[in-house]
Amino acid sequence: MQSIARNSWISLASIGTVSVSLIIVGVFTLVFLNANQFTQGLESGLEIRAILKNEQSRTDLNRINYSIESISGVSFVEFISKNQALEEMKESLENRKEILEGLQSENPLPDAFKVKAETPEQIVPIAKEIEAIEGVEQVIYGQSFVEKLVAATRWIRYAGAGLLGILCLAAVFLISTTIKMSVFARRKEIEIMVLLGATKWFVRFPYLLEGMILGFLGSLLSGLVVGAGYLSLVNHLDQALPFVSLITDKLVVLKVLGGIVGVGLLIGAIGSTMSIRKFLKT
Amino acid sequence: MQSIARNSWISLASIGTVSVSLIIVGVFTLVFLNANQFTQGLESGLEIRAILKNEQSRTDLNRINYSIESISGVSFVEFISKNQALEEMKESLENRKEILEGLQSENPLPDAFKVKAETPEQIVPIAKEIEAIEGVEQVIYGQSFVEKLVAATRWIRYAGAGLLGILCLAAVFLISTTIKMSVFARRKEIEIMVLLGATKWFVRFPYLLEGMILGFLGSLLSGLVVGAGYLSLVNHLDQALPFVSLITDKLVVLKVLGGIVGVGLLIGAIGSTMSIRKFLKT
Amino acid sequence: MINFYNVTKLYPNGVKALNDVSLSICKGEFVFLVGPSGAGKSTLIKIIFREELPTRGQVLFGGKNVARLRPREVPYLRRKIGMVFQDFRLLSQKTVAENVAFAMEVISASGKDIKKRVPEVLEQVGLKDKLNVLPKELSGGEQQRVCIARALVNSPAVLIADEPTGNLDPDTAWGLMELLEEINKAGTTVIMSTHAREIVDVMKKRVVAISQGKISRDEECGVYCDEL
Amino acid sequence: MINFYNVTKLYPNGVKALNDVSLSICKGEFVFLVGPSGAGKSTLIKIIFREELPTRGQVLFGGKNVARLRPREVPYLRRKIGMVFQDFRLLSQKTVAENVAFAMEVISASGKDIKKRVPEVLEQVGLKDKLNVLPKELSGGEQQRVCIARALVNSPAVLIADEPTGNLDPDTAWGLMELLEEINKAGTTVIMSTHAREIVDVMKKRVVAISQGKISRDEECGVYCDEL
Ligand SMILES: Nc1ncnc2c1ncn2[C@@H]1O[C@H](COP(=O)(O)OP(=O)(O)OP(=O)(O)O)[C@@H](O)[C@H]1O
Ligand SMILES: Nc1ncnc2c1ncn2[C@@H]1O[C@H](COP(=O)(O)OP(=O)(O)OP(=O)(O)O)[C@@H](O)[C@H]1O
Ligand SMILES: [Mg+2]
Ligand SMILES: [Mg+2]
Repeated sequence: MQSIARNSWISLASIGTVSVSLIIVGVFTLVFLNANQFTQGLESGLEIRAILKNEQSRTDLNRINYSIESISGVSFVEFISKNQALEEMKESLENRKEILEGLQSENPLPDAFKVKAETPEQIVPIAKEIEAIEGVEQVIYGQSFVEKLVAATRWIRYAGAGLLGILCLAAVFLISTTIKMSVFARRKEIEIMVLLGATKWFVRFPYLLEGMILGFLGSLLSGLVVGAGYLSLVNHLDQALPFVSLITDKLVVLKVLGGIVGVGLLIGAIGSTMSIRKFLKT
Repeated sequence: MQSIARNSWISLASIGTVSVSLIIVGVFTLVFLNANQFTQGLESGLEIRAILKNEQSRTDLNRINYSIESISGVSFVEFISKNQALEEMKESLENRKEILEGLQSENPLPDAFKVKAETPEQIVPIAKEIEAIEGVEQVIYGQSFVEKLVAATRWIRYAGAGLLGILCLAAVFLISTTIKMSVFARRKEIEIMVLLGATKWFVRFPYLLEGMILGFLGSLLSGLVVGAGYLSLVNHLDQALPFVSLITDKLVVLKVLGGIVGVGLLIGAIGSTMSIRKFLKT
Repeated sequence: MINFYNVTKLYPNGVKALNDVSLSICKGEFVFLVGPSGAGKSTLIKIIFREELPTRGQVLFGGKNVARLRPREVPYLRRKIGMVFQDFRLLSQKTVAENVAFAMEVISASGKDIKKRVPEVLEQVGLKDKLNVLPKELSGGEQQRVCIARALVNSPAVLIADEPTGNLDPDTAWGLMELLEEINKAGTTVIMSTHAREIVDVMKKRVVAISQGKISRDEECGVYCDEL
Repeated sequence: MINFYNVTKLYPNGVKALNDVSLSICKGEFVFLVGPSGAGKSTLIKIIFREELPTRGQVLFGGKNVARLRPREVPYLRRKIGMVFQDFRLLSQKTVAENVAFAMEVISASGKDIKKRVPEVLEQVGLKDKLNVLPKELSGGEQQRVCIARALVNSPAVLIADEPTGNLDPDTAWGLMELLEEINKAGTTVIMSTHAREIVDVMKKRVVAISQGKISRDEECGVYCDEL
């Protein structure tokens, strides 16, 4: 603690580096989690529509429903009658409803089942299986769109995770460099300790403690900045863009912040231990 | 140069910090530019549709066309006949074309003008003005969607620019801290120079040069990493997700890389000059 | 207690600082190490202290081969030796009292002992009013005396001083010599390298003269002398 | 050439290192500064060199008030003085030759002059075979001699040496004294603080004795003496 006070400039610089690096990591983690949630939201909206042959009996409908439900990977099945389908279409056309007015009396739309898959990757095989069921005329699932979306979200996730990994490495590098430099600036001190007969552990301990304290303070600072910033962002966005749903689960945010502090402590401890090592060789 | 070689460890650490920081900034700049291009793409797709009253004469159409064109902020006007409208609708309904088959003979769709605005913010006022033109029955522009999109893209842009600003500050902080530390580790050297009768400029010059060289090497490294990484990403994505259009304009990428190198040089020069100052006080 | 058998020290840059040196120092002896600048005095001292390793030959300290000590035994060797470094090696961030106390903390002395012993030993070297001052605020001679106090504070079995009077005026130097003689009488082995002809000549102790890495003279009750 | 008028130096921590000192040193003089450890010798020297500023009183160097120099004039004051620091202050990253050359580079000497002069002056202090060695690979006395060479290399108008023989054996020390006397004869003012009684007594030069921050004695052709 004394040494932190006496080397105040270096200590402040180390704390600053730790917090700046971890702020970057923290912000990006939250961006990444939100992007992930967003793409999941998109994906879970994907659905398969099994259009049925005209005029089926109740038993047939039940049989088809059961067949679909028993396909592995199917998470949701719902029957949509031709009337429901018309309503839905009206809604989706919104301002061009007038087109459909002529259809009111004689509904050309077929009955159908709405099916959802557990994961977007399963949509294509499920669609194939449904097509084979008797009584199903056609399966619609926006083939090209699903494929694009699945590919795109997978890319976003991989690229995001990759970027996050690189950022974490960068943070570790920056922090450990700073700690190394701060140890380097005091290499004389370490040499003298060793010459006075200090055991390695005795020399290492204060630096370890210092590294941990610096790491802790720096990561705490960054945790506070990221946490406060994110919560205020969530509030603002709630008013400005009520339809965008950010992750507001306090637990997730807390986990991220906790992770940041933990990482800070760990890097501080490991960084200082590693940096002293080379000055400890006798 | 000699001093860079002798202090190789510190110099490597400084170069590393410069490049890591600038890689983060560079990657994020490219992400931001792409997000920006993407939202612009979305926005430029926004259009207003002015639906006309039935059966208008050529002169009327010309008059309406002229009136719309003369509204300030309008960037594009196109006449869409009822037949074109039907074709368009068929395309957009894709898999549900059968619904429209009955309409072929007697097209219920009206004639319309497709109008685009220069900026998405102008859509609402333009729509109001078009509504007042004689012969226009209704103006459709997906009110709620436009508003949402405008708000969302504005947010993304502001948040992105803010984040980029913070990242740049962070990079400046990290780099200048590293340079400060590397100067600090050699404060004895500076003191001795001053005592030997070196002028301030004489003391400052090698550090300035060193700072610039370190900044240059570090930023060059980061420029190469970011540039190579981005180009390979563009290639991969071109194959994996041909429909996603990343910025591939070599000039833009080069500008970003040039900017990175420039920033590195500048921070290196300023950082080292500033750091020496306090050891130069006589 | 300390035995050199045919010790040669070759520094990595090719300088042969010690050349086939054999020497034996018994417990309780008082030995002056003399010789021209660059003769190898500090190198000999550094080898005892295991700051440098001998290139050839063996060095025994209390019967143990210094070069063969395991890394974790080294601190315990050093704790038996009080060392006055030629270049002081004070911790610039710690005050005088803290610098001296630090040598005691390192060997896990109790806080009470430290509080009592530190002012005591600083008074012995004449620095009782400089306890809370940083090394850079001291004169050269004062820094040297802090270094001496630090070497004495743990009452080591062997005291090795590398030119401890280089920055001291004759009065203070003689005061120090009295102190060392006292300590030596109490049983501590004292090894001191020096250029102070007057002191060596008056003290009448064993003198080991080194010249160009070789022992050129080893006399009980000797004098500094330069081919006189 | 150098004049002190009622100079008092109070360090920030309250130590009064110089107390109302008046002193005048003429061009071409050879002055020994003697006095016990902590008397204020180094402080006096640092004030001439403008490493420290006087708290009260005036210091003139060649007629100019040292304390009133503008920051950019300070380097030119220092270039007139060759300084041997008590704590050496060598650049640890540069070799011996580079350390000495550096003092010439600082005053923008030509590369040719540097190449010629550096080995010359290092030979004068007896280090001609240590040109390309780093300071930490030198013995204490060798480091001190590098520092002396660096002070001499620019043939300054004034040479100030703060205990330049502290780590030297008597032979080498006498060699250095001969060198200084030679330089002094050639017109250089020499100021040397020292504890070497023998040297002061034999050289028969002006002796300024300082004790507790005050000048206690100032004699032409004096001796070291301690209340003898
Ligand atoms: N770390 C080192 N690396 C290479 N050479 C060294 C090293 N330390 C000392 N030397 C060389 O070894 C020789 C003996 O040095 P040492 O320090 O033992 O001399 P010394 O007798 O203590 O001299 P002094 O009285 O000047 O202190 C010298 O020539 C010196 O240059
Ligand atoms: N930077 C400083 N801050 C505070 N006090 C100082 C500083 N430098 C020296 N002193 C004190 O001023 C007094 C005179 O110191 P100075 O270095 O001038 O002594 P000196 O005559 O050179 O002694 P020595 O022969 O031991 O080198 C001493 O008491 C010292 O503790
Ligand atoms: Mg030595
Ligand atoms: Mg002094």
